[in-house]
Amino acid sequence: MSNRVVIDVDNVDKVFDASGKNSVAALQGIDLTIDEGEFVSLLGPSGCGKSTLLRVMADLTASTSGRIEVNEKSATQARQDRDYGMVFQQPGLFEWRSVLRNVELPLQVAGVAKEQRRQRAQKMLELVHLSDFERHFPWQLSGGMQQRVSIARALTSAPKILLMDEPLGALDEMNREYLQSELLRIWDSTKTTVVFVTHSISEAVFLSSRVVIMSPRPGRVAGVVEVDLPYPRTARTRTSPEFYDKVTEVRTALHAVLAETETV
Amino acid sequence: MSNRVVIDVDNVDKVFDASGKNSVAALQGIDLTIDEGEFVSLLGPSGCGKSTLLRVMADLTASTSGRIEVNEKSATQARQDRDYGMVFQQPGLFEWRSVLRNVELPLQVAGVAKEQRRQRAQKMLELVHLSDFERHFPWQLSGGMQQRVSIARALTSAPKILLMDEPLGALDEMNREYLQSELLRIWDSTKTTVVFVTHSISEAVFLSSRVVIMSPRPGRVAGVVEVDLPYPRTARTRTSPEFYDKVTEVRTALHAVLAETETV
Amino acid sequence: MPVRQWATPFVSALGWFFGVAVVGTALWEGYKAFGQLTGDVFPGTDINLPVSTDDLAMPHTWSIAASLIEPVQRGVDISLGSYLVQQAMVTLQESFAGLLLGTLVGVLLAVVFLWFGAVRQGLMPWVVASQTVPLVAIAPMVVVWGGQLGLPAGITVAAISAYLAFFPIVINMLRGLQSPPTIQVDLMRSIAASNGQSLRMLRFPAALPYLFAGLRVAATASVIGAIVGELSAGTGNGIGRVILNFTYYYSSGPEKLYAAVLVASLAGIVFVQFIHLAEGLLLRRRPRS
Amino acid sequence: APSADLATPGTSTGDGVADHCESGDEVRVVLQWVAQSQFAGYYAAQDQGFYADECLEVTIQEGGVNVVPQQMLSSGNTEFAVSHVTKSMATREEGADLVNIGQIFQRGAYLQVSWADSGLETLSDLEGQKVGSWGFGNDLTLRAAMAGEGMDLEEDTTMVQQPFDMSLLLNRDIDSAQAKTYNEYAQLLEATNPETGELYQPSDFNTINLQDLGYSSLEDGVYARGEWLRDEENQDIATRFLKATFEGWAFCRDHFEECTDIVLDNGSTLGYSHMAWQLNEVNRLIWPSPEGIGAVDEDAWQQTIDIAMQGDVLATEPDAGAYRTDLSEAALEAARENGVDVIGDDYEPEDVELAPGGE
Amino acid sequence: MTAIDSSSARSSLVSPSWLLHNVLPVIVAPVVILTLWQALVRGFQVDSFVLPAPTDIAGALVEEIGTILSASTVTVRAVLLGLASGVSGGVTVALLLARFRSLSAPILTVAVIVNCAPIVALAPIFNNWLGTASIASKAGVAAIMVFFPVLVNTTRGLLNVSALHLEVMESLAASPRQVTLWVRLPNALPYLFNGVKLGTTLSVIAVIVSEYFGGPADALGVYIAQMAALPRYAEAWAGILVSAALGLALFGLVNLLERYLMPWNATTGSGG
Ligand SMILES: Nc1ncnc2c1ncn2[C@@H]1O[C@H](COP(=O)(O)OP(=O)(O)OP(=O)(O)O)[C@@H](O)[C@H]1O
Ligand SMILES: Nc1ncnc2c1ncn2[C@@H]1O[C@H](COP(=O)(O)OP(=O)(O)OP(=O)(O)O)[C@@H](O)[C@H]1O
Ligand SMILES: Cc1ncc(C[n+]2csc(CCO)c2C)c(N)n1
Ligand SMILES: [Mg+2]
Ligand SMILES: [Mg+2]
Repeated sequence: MSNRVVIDVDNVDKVFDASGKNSVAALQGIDLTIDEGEFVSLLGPSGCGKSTLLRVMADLTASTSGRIEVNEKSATQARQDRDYGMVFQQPGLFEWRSVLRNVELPLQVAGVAKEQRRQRAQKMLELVHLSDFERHFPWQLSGGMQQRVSIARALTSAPKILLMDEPLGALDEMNREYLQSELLRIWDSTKTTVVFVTHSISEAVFLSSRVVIMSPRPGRVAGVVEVDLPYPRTARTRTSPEFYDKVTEVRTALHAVLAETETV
Repeated sequence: MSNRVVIDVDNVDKVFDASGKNSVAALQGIDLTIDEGEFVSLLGPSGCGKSTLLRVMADLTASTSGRIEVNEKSATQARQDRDYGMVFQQPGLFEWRSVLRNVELPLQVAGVAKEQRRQRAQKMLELVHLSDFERHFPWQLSGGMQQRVSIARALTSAPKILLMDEPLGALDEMNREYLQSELLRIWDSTKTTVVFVTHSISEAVFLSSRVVIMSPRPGRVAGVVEVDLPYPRTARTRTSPEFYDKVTEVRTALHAVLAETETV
Repeated sequence: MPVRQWATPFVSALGWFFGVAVVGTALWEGYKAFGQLTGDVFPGTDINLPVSTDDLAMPHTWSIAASLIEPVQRGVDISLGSYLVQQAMVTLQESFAGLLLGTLVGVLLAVVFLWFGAVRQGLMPWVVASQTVPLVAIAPMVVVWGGQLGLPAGITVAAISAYLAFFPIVINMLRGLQSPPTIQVDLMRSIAASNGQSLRMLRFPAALPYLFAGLRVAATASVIGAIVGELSAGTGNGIGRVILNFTYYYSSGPEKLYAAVLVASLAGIVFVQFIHLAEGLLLRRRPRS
Repeated sequence: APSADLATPGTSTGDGVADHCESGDEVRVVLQWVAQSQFAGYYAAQDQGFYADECLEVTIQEGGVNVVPQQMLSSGNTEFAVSHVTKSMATREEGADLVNIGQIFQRGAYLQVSWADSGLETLSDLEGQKVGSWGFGNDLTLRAAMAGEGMDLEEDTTMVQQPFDMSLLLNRDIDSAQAKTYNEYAQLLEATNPETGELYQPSDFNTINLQDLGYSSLEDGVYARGEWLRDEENQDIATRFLKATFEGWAFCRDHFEECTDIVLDNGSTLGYSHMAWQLNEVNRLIWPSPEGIGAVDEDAWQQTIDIAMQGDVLATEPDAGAYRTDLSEAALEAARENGVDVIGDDYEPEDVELAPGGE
Repeated sequence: MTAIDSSSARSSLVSPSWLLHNVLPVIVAPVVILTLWQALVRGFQVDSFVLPAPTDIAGALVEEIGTILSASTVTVRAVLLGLASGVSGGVTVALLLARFRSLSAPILTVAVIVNCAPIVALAPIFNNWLGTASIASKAGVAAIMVFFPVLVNTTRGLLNVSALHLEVMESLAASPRQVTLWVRLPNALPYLFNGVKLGTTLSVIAVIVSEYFGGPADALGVYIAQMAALPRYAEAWAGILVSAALGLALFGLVNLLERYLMPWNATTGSGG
C-alpha cells in the first residue's frame, strides 16, 4: 500500500441552516487523511454526520469551513474530473434503462463513444457476475443483484475513489455477508481507494483497513481503529478470535462515544 | 420458567396457491411447542417461511393441513379472544391517530371505556419511554420511536403471547441493539411468551432462550439451538466469549442449512 | 392473434364500453317504461318522477339509434351518424392540437418551474387561479385575439382547448421532474452531469409516467375545451356546434341531441383510450406499480 | 342543388363564379343565427348564382349562441356580418370600426307573449311577473318600451334568461316571453295543446307588439369594417355583394316556395311550414322598402340609437361614419338596371298554415 | 433519538427568509403581470374590444360590484348545491362500493371511462329534464361533473388501505364496522379531498356553462356572456375576475376544511 494521500480533510465544519434557528452542526473540526488503496469505514450512530462527511468529500454538499483536497485538487475539481464513483444505500438504478445501459450511464455522461462504453460496461457486469442479466430491467432483479449493478455502475468509469454510503444497509444479513466478500474481491482487483459508511460494527471490521468512529452532535472523529487482519478475508475470518477481538475493540470505542454523548 | 405449553404446532403444512401452477410449499411438517414465558426466535434465510409460520400461528393465514393449538384452543379462537399482540417489521401506526390514540387502539377495539384505556395506554408509553410524545403524530417520530410505539400498542391489551415479525429489521444497528435490550426488559417485566422472527444471528442469540433454525423450499424446521446464556442479558453479554460461541454455533448450523439448499 | 399486453387496457375498455351501453340502455328503457306505466309519478303517490318519461324528454333508445342512419338534413344523403362522426373528428383534431399545444406549454413551464424556484413560487398560485376562470366567458375574446393575429378559427379553438389542458400537465410534469430520489440526483451530480444531461437522462424519463397521468386528465380537459371553444369560434364546425344546433331544434327532434351528446362522449372516451394505448406502448418496459 | 357544404357544415360556399368573370373574389358573411328563413336572401343569392354572377365566391357562415357577428367582423374573421344596429354600434363604441352598409330589415319584429288566461295585456301588467328575455342586446327594445311606461325590467319584473325555444312559456315557468314574429311566435302556434290535442291558436295568447307601441329598432343589416372599405376594390366588392343580396331577397319575395326550399336545403332542420311562416314574416319586415331595399331610414336609425342609449348600451351617439349609403345606392341602381323590383310596392304576404311541430 | 419537531416547522412560517421565498414572489408576480398588461394596452393603444386595461376593469368592478355580487349569489347557490350533492353522492356510492367490494372494480372502471366524456354537453339535456329556469338543472350538471372524480378518488381511498393496517386490525379481531370507521374512512380522507378540490373548479365551470344554455338572467355566467357580447369588455372582465375569485375562494375553503379535518397532515397537506 503506497502512502500517497488521496483525500485530505482538514478541519472541516458543516452547519446546516446556519442562519436559521434550526441550525444543526453536522460536522465539527474533522481532520482525516486517506491514503491511496485504503479501505476506510466511517462508523457511528445515526445522525452523527457520516453521510454528511461523505457528501462533503464528494462535493455534493459544501462544507461551511475547512479545506478538502482530493488528489491534490479541490473536491469540486475532482468531481468534475470524474474521480469519484458513488454507491448509495438504495441501488438507485434508472428503471427505464436496461442493466447494461444503467452501467453505461457514467460513460455516456462523459461522452464516451457507444461501442467503447458498451464494452467497458460489459466488463464491469462480468466483474459483478451479472453478465447474463445485461438486457434485464432493474425491477427484474433482486435487491442484492441491483446493488451489484450499482457497484458496477460506480466502477465503470474506473474512478480513483469509491464512495459508498451504507451500500449494504438495505439487504438481509445473508445477502449482506455475501456482498461484503464480493466487495473485497472487487476492491482487490481494482485497487481503488474506498470510503465506506456503515452502521454495522462487524461489517466495518470485516471490510476495512481502518475504521473511523464518529460521535454525534456535533459530528466529530472520536477515534480511529486500525484493523490489521490480513487480506484476503473470507468466511473463515468471521469466526476467528482475532475478528471477535476487533469487533469488541470497536464496540467498546463506540460505546464510549455513546456514553459520552448520552444514549440513543 | 413454567412448562405450560402455550403454542403447539403439530405437523403443519402450508401450500400457497395449491391448485395453481405457481404453487409454493411454504411450510412442511412443522412441529414446534412453545412454553409459557419462553422467548423463541425463528431464524432462517429469506423465503424460508418464517413469516408464514408466524402468520399461521396468529391466524392471519390458514394452514393447509396440521393442527395448531394456542392456550388449549384453536388459533382462531385465540385471536378472537385477543390472546395475541403483534408487532410487524414496519410500525404500521395509523398516521391519523396521535401516539396515544394509536396505543389505545386495541383497547378501543375491545370496547374498553375511554378513561381506562387512556390510563393503560399511558402506562405502556411509559414502559417504552415515550410519555413525552403522546400528543405527537407518527410522522413526527423517528423510525425507532415508531417501532417502540408499535410495541407499546401490542402490549397494551396485556396479551398472553407476543408475535413479532422482524420488528427491528428496519432499524440501524445502534438503534437495534438499544431496542433489543429494551425488549428484554419489557419481556422480563411482563412475562409474556414471545415468538420472534429475525434474519440476524446475533440478534437471535442475544434475545432468545431458544433459536429455531428454518430451511427453505419447502420451509422446515432444520434445527433448534438452546441459548443458555443467563438473563438479564446486557451490553456486556455481547462481548462475552460465550456469546461469540453461541453465535458461531448458530452460524454453523445455519450455513449447513444453506449449503444443503444452495446459496443466495 | 394474441393481444399484446400494452393493448389489453384498451381492449378491455372497449369491452367495458359495450357492457355499459347494454346496461345503460336497459336502465333508460326500464325507467321510461316505469314512468309510462305510473303516469310519471311514484306509484301510489302524486310525487312526480324527477324526469318525465315522455318521448320529448326521453326518446326511445331505438329512435336515437334509428336517427343515426337517417339523413342529417333534407336533400342530403349523408346519415346523421356519419355526420356526427365527421364533426366529432373535427373536434378531436382540435382537441389533439390543443393537447399538443397544452403539453408543450405545460412541459416548458414545468421545466422553468423546476429550475427557477422563485418563478414557481410567484406563478403557481396564478396557474391554479387560471383554471377557475370560466372558460366559456373568455372563449369569445380569445376568438377575437386569434382573429387579430390572423389565425384560423380552428387554431383558436385549439388554443382554448390548450388552456384547459396545460394545467394537469404542469402539475404532473413538475411532480414528475421532482420525483427522482435524492440518490439519483446525487448520482448524476457525482458523475458531473450537466443540467441538460440531468434533465434528459434522469428527470424526463422519470417524469414520463407522471406526464401520462397528466395527459389522461388533460385529454378529457382538451375535449371539453374544444367543445366550449367551438361554441364561440363561429366556424360552424365540430361536435360542440352540432350539440348547440340540435339544442336549438330540440323540440322537433330530441333524439338528434341525444345522438350528438352520445357521440361527443364516445369521442372523448376514445380519445383518452388512445392516450392509454400510447402510455402502455411507451412504458411497456416499466414495472407495474 | 343542395349547397350545404358538408366538409365544413354550417357554412355554404358557392360552386365557383360565372363564365364572364376573369376571377372570383372570395368573401365571407356571418349570420346572426343558424340557417333559417331569417337569412333566406343570402342563401337564395348563393343558390340562384347571383353571387357567382357578380364574380363573388361567398361563404355563408351560420351563427349561433356565442357566435357574435360583430365580434367576428371586428376580429377580421369575416368580411361581412349580419347584425343589429344596437349591437354593432355598441361594438363600434369600444373601438371596432364597424360600418352599416345596407339595412335589410326596415321594421322591428319584437313581441311580448303571455297566456290569454293570464290577463297580462299591457306592459304595465308585467309588473312583478316572471319575464323571459334573450339578452345579448335583444332586450333593449323591451327595456325602452318599459321605460316608456315608467318601469324598469330588472326592478319591476323577475327576469329569466330565455333559451332558444318557448318551453318556458309553454310550461308556464314564466309569465311572459320574448318572441319574434317570424320565429318564436310560430313555435307557439306549432305546439299541441295537450288538453284538446289540437294546435294552440293565436287566441290562446296575449301578444304585445312593441312596434305598435312605437318602439321599433333596426334589426338585420349588412356590416363591414371601415378600414377594409377604404380600399376602392373592396368598395366594389361590397357593392356587388349588396346587389346580389338584394336580388336574393327579391327572389324570395317573388318565389316564395322555391326560396323556402332553398333555406331548408341549407341545413335548417326545422320543418317546411315553420320556414314558410318565417319567410313570410321576414318578407313583411322588408317589403315594401319605399327607399329601396338596404336604405337607412334616418328616423328609424335615430330611434334605434335612442333605444340603445336609454338601455345604457351606448354612451354617446355614433359618429357620422357609422353608416354609409353610397354602396347600397350603387347596388340598388345596378339591381334596378337588371330589372329587379327593389321596392316591392305591390308586395302581398302569403297565407301560411302552420303544421304540428312546424313540419 | 430525535423527534421531528413540529413546532419548528410551524415557527419557520414567519421567518423573514420564508417570507422572502414564499410570499414575496406571490405578491410580485401579479404586480409585474398587471403592470405589463396596463403598459401593453396603453402603449400599443389596444382597443378595449380586444383587451381592456386593468384600470378600466377595476373601474368597471367598482361600478358594477352590486350587480356582479348579486349575480354571483345566484351562481354560487347552484355551485354549492351541485358541489354538495356531487360530493355526497360520490361518497355514498363509494361507501357502498367499499361495502360490496366485488362490484367496485367494474363500477370504478365504468366511472373512470364516463369521466372521460365531456359532461358539459349534458347541460342542454338537463335544462330539458329539470327545468331551464330551475336551479336543479344547473346544479345537476355540476353534481354529475363532481360526482365522478369524488367517487373514483374516494373509492380508491377506501380500498387502498395498507395491508399492514388491515392485518393489525385483523390481529385485534376488529369488526368490519370498526375497520371501516377507524381505517378506511380516515385513509380515504386525503383522496376525498383531492376529488373535492378538482370538483370545486369543475362545478364552477359546469354551472357557468349551463347558465349559457338558459336560466335565471341575473346569474354570473349570463352577466359575463351578455357583457362580452354587447360588448362591454371591462365589465365582462370584472365578472370573470369575480368568478375566478369565487373559484379560488372555494378552493381555499376546501383546503382549510382539509387542514381542520386532517390535523395529522399539518405540514404535508399543502394542497394544490
Ligand atoms: N439537508 C439537511 N438539512 C438540515 N440538516 C441536515 C441535512 N442533512 C443532514 N442533516 C442533519 O445533520 C446531521 C447529520 O446527518 P447525516 O445524514 O450526515 O447523519 P448520518 O450519520 O449519515 O446518519 P444515518 O446513519 O441515519 O444515515 C443530522 O442531525 C441531520 O439531521
Ligand atoms: N401470499 C402468498 N402467496 C404465494 N406465495 C407466498 C405468499 N406469501 C409467501 N409466499 C411464499 O412462501 C414462501 C415463504 O414466504 P415467507 O414470507 O414466509 O418467508 P420469510 O421466511 O418470512 O422470508 P423473509 O425473510 O424474506 O421475510 C416464499 O417462497 C414466498 O414466496
Ligand atoms: C342566449 C342566446 N339566445 C339567443 C340568441 C340569438 N337570438 C337572438 S334573438 C333570437 C330569436 C330570433 O330567432 C335569437 C335566436 C343568442 N345569440 N344568444
Ligand atoms: Mg447517512
Ligand atoms: Mg418474512
